[in-house]
Amino acid sequence: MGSRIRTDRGKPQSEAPVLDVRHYSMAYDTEAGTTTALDDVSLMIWRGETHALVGESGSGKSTLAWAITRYMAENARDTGGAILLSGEDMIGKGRAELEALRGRRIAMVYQDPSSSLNPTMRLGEQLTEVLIRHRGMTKTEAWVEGEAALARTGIVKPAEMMMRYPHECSGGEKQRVVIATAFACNPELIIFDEPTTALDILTANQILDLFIRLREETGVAALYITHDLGLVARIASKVSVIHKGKIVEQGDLETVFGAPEHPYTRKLLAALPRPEDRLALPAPTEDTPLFEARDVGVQYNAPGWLTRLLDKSAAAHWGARNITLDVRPGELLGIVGESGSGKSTIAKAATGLNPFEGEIRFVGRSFASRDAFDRKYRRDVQIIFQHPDSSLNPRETIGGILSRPLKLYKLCPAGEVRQRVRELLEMVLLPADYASRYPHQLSGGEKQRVAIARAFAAEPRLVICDEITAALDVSVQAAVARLLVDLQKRSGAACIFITHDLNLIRQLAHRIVVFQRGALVDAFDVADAGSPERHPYTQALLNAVPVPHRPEDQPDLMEPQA
Amino acid sequence: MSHFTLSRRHVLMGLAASTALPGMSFAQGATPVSGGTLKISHSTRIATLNVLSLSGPAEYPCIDMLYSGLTRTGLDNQPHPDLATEWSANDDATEFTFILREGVTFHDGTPFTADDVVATYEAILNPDIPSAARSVLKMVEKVEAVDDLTVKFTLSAPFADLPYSTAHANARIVSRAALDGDLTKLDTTANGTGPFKLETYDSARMVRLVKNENYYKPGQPYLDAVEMMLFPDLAAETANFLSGATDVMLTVQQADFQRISDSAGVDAQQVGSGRYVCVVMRQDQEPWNDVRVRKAFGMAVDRELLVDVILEGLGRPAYDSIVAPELEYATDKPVIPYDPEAARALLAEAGYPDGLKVTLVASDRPAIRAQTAIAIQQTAGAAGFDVEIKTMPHDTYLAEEWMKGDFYIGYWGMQPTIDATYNLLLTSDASYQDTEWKNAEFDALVAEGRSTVDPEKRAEIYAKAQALELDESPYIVPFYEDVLTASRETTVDWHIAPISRFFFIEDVWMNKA
Amino acid sequence: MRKILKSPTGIIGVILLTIVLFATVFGPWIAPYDPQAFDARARLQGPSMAHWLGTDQYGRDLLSRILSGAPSTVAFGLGATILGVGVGSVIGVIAGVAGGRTDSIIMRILDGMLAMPELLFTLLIVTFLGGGTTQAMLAVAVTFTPGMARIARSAVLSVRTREYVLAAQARGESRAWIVGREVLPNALGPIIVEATIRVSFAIMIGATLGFLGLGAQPPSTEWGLMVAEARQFMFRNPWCVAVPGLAIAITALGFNLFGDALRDAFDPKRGH
Amino acid sequence: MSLAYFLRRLGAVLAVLCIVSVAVFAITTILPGNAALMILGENASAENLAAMERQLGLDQPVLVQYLHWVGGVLHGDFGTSLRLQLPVAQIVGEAFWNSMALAAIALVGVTVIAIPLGTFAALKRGTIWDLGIGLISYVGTALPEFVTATLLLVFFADPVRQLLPAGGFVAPAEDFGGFIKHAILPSATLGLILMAHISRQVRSELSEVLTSDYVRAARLKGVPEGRVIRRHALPNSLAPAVAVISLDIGYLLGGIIVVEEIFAWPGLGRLLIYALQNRDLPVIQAVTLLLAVVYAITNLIADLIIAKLDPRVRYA
Repeated sequence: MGSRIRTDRGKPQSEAPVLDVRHYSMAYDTEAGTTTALDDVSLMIWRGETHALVGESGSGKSTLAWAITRYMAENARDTGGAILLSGEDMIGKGRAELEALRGRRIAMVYQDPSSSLNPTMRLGEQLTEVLIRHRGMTKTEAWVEGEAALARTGIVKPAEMMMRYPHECSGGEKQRVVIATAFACNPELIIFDEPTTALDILTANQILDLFIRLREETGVAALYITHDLGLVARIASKVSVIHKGKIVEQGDLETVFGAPEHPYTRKLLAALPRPEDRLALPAPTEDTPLFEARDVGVQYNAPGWLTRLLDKSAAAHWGARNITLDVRPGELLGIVGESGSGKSTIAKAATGLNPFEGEIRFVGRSFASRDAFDRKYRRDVQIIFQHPDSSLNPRETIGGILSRPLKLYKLCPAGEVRQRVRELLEMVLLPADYASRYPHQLSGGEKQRVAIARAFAAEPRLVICDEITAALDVSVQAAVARLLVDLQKRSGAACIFITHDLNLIRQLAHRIVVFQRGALVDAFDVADAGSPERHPYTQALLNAVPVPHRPEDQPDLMEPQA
Repeated sequence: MSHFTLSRRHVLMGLAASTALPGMSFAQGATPVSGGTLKISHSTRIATLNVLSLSGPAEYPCIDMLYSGLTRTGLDNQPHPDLATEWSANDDATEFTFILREGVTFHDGTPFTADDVVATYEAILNPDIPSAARSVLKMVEKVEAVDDLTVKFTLSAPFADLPYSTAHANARIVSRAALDGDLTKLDTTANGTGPFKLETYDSARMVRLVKNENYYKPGQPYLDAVEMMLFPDLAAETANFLSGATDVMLTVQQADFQRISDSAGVDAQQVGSGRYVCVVMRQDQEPWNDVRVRKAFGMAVDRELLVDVILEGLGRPAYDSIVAPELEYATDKPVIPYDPEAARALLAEAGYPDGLKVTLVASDRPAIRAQTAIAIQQTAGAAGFDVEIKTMPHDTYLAEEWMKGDFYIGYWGMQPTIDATYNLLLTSDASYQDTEWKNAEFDALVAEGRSTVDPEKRAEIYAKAQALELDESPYIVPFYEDVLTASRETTVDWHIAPISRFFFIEDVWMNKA
Repeated sequence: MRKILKSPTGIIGVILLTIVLFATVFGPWIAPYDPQAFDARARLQGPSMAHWLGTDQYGRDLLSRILSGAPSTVAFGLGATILGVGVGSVIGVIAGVAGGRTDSIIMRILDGMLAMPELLFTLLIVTFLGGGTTQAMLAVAVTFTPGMARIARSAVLSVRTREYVLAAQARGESRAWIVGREVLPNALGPIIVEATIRVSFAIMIGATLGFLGLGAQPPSTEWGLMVAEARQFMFRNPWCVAVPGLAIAITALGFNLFGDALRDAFDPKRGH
Repeated sequence: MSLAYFLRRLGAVLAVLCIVSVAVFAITTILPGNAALMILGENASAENLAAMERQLGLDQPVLVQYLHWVGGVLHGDFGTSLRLQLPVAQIVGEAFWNSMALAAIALVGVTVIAIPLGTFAALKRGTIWDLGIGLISYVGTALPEFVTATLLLVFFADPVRQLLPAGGFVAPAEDFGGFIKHAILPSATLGLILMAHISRQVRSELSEVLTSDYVRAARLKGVPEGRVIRRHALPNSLAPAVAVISLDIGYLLGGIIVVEEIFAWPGLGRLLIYALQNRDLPVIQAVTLLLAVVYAITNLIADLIIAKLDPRVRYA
């Protein structure tokens, strides 16, 4: 199971904290008046310690990071308290002081290395910049030191990497450069703002390892911002849970996770997907497949004739190739894989959104191309997308959106459409009066429920869910997953659930298939996930994701596992 | 030699009598100084130097400098000796003999002889070669060189005004060599006998001419060079002139005349001319076939207002005759007052009691055409003429309206004689018969006038013809436009002939002292 | 609308447009004089009580001429834009929706048309059509077409990959329904914004054609033509060129500011 | 930039030129009137007209005229101007350099002023400075060239004050000072719209870049603000600005037509109007094609510059 490496526990706390946030409050001046963004936040981090700041989107966790670095919006206002960096108050420091301090004493690692690196500058220059600025090196010295710093982050050819532009590197490489830059001047404090969220599972895992190693080597104090509770257990010794600008719970990891006091913390913990909490319905008994893909392949970007003429190597790119899988009635098939592995491609092929080669069979009928999909097939196979914000037509009311499948497939008489829409809304636990609202008046989770309702309105036999929980907050994710299973139970529909969240899929699926670079590499029964016969890639994926433990498992949680 | 006495002896029998003509120096007593470059600004492109066919306002001064003709029209509007030192006609004016000037050479040094004259006139009369002067020389049957310095013209019909025709701006003498060669070379090169030689021809900016050291007038031209500078934008041209960047503004717009003449160091000239705008009415069509309608329209035009507003007072009202008062034998024309009531009454009498709705077409170039149309629309409204104006680009106008339309604005330059004027437009076989007004009596009168030598008889005949024109009102002619030009005071003896195609730049000198 | 009125530029735009549209609708009625009436005694005057904006070379009242020219000037801008935007959008939507070969053929042709500088293109067309207001309007519309088609196409393309459109496709909706109900309503925003800004271009190009003598013809009170006609007199009375010139500028500015504010309102990312 | 991309672009340009040339030829022959009529003007009697048409070759069938022209062009001979009777290459060549000089002065002047102005506005975003620069640039874009030109003339070329020449041209070889003096007003006219447009573009791009993650990251590295703007923000906002400038070349080439006409600048624009008025087909053809080629080439150059400025851009 997931590894947990928390080596920073038990440091002596005699010295002064590196970061000491005392009863800090901050507010934004808006036209509507003053809105409090941070309310009486206190937080201390000692040398060598990693303090996790956990919260959902909009909780104020990033705001706090900006406040510590004093990088604040023009309408932001300190309304009380102090922020001490090694005893020095950050509040009231002038621009020159801050410029001298940032990068040298406080450094930061960001969520998305693609956007935090300047696209038009060589990585070397971006890295050496801090060395020249803060350590007074010459350009040549800085370049040598820069290569060394990159080497320390595990980059194989640092000299070459220095000459590259960001777009010429992978996400993991970029994040290593950012980390090397952050560590370059041996700062007292580094703020990590969700540094692995934008990365693939395996890369994220490597970056975490790197973080832990560098922390050990340098003894830096770290504020680690994340929404991923599973991750926290792996790296931090102290946790602050932030909710609506307030720290609702703070303390040692063991205490907070083991015996959460605040209801919000409990809710967060409870929402964590744990493979052992099976949500899935009993596995179907029927063996005749409902849906079958036989050698299905999807091609992208066929090159033009001129390109082909000039560049013989130019060829189409396979989004997915030779995919064979099946789904039985009532079954939930999980598809996992990293981004670009072809899992969404196949979903789109199955719903006629991508042209495909090979054959798709559905209840005994065979389809050789997407043009063969008829209305019956399309009604029987429904798809739900990832982004709730874009999956509903913004210019249509919720009622209009939900009534569309009813009218299209003539599922109920015109006079009963409104009633049916109410039922659908109630089915996904939304108030019936939402029918007259527009999508932008709904929250993300609510929109996703509407999208689910729309899919089930067609009374389908197979629902394809393409990362439908990825864009949602943890607490909402769980609810949506439960709703899905509930609907599946009620309708008897089978389901293909595409996700990169291994813990979640292990809760939901009966069987799992693993995609890697456009190919299906592994398929197994969910119970066999831990089997040593699994494909190495599957094993790597499973190992990269720590399985969170429930609060009751205190003894287990206390024991570090190598 | 002539066998009869003539008061206008020098027309039929020209002599190189006065070298003072046409230069009537205003800088009395001052001795001309040689040297200097005269910069003349103009606003229309010098698109060609083809002396046979050109017609651009800025092209005329160029050929006037580059070429000489047999005769040349002076400021007095009479033909004067040029390459011909004297000429004479037979009794019935069907044969003319021109004695040529001795020792004249073309710019390239080749001598000028009678053969060049013959070649030139043959070219002018050749229907395969576009030439502007042909219309006034149609009666020439034969041109022959009697000897190297004598040329004889034989005419198919008597024509007393031949020396006027030989003075036509486009009837300049070109060397036989040039005419035998590639005619398109005439567009961009010039080998004339005029006071100046072509140095550079850049139609986009400047045409530069330099002194012809071998010009036949001794000591002339005074100027070392003349630069014809193009300023398509009038404001730019004016500003450059006023700032002293140019010495002469070839043409001054009415709008700027007052301001320019008020400026210090500037001499603005206003030369009364027979240039006019006219309203063309096709008389083979309703409603213009009714003379009452034409007359009514004449009364509906407020000529004083047009002169004031469009010409800024720089012109004279005209009363529906195309014969300018400057021309010999021109009669005084009765004033046609602006009388919308009378016009309305006449219109009613002609069968239009409720007025008349008409569409008046005007080309957009030059602006005076559309301006006249707009002003006429204003004044004619009160007389029951509901005039709608259709302004069109000049190219479209030339192709579709000119000589074809039934109601449009024409614009003509001054001709040297009544005969030329009438033969251009009004006789039945006129070159540009655009009204379809055909009157046998009028034709006969013009033909008679042309062959009559006795001036008194001619005056009588032409008076009758003009009376006929007035009776019938084939055109509405609201005004004559003055020729406007300006020079800096340091530029002495800058003149434009009323006909605005003759300039005598060889007389000009720079008083920069 | 409320969003537009939040930015200072938006407010100015709305104020200017209100003035211009007021003049367009009521101009001919509230003009104090006959815009064509000569007054030989009051030529080239500066502003006075009798003539608020002065008079031109024929003593015609400039205010009345500006007011009477407003409808044709604004109609020109709107007409050319609506025509160009309409045709362009249809082409763009067709290209965007059809995709594939149709799309690339259409786009190649449009690229070809766009390879000519705009005014040059307009000039050639208007010369071809023979000058005059209608011809100039058509020419501007034709000039606008390729650019608008591209904008419409890209708007359609950006909407076409939205998940709600994919959802409709997966559902098996007809193409017409998808285009009409899902794509168009959501692609309309950028098209409308662009159209608003283009009105000001159209007005400016129209005035320029009038100025060059290829658009409106005398005695029209089109503003560009007024500048051209009065240019001779600009040193004698600067008002007679400044007034129509500024009228063009104000109108163009109004549409421009309004269009930009509209864009900001449509696109929250660009908002201040 | 891949070869395929380059060839495709080149092919597109050639195709456009073909279409343009056929279109221009067709247009001009459909039009009423021809060069002969325009040359003769009031002397266009039927006889003269026929003679002139024969002389100019206009009596030939249109297709023959076109093929003749194309044949010439393929041999590098653009024919002879119908109106001016000079080789088209010569007329157009001179005009071309004059136009390019004007355009270059305008473009360089504009770039030098507009980019700092836009930068300044972006840095002072939301202040009165920003608003002021914004409004000025809005007004700039709302003034058609002929209005700007006329207003500039009224102010600077007033015959009383005469601060600057009201128009005309002095060859730089003859008098460079005079050349510049004459170029000031026309290039200022051309520049105003461009300046407004480019500074606005720089401002908006830069403001967007300034709120980007990597600028924030640079600031949080302690990079001094000056360097943040110079090294981090500006290069990233320049590529889009160059894209806009390259599109503005289109405006510039169009604007030249009007501005040259007003300021009597002997360039392509004036030549084109003159040729249009006179139905001088070979000249219309040559000028149109040349302007299209210039536009295409500048766009290509702009693409190259963008690719240079932004390493991410790889045209395929």
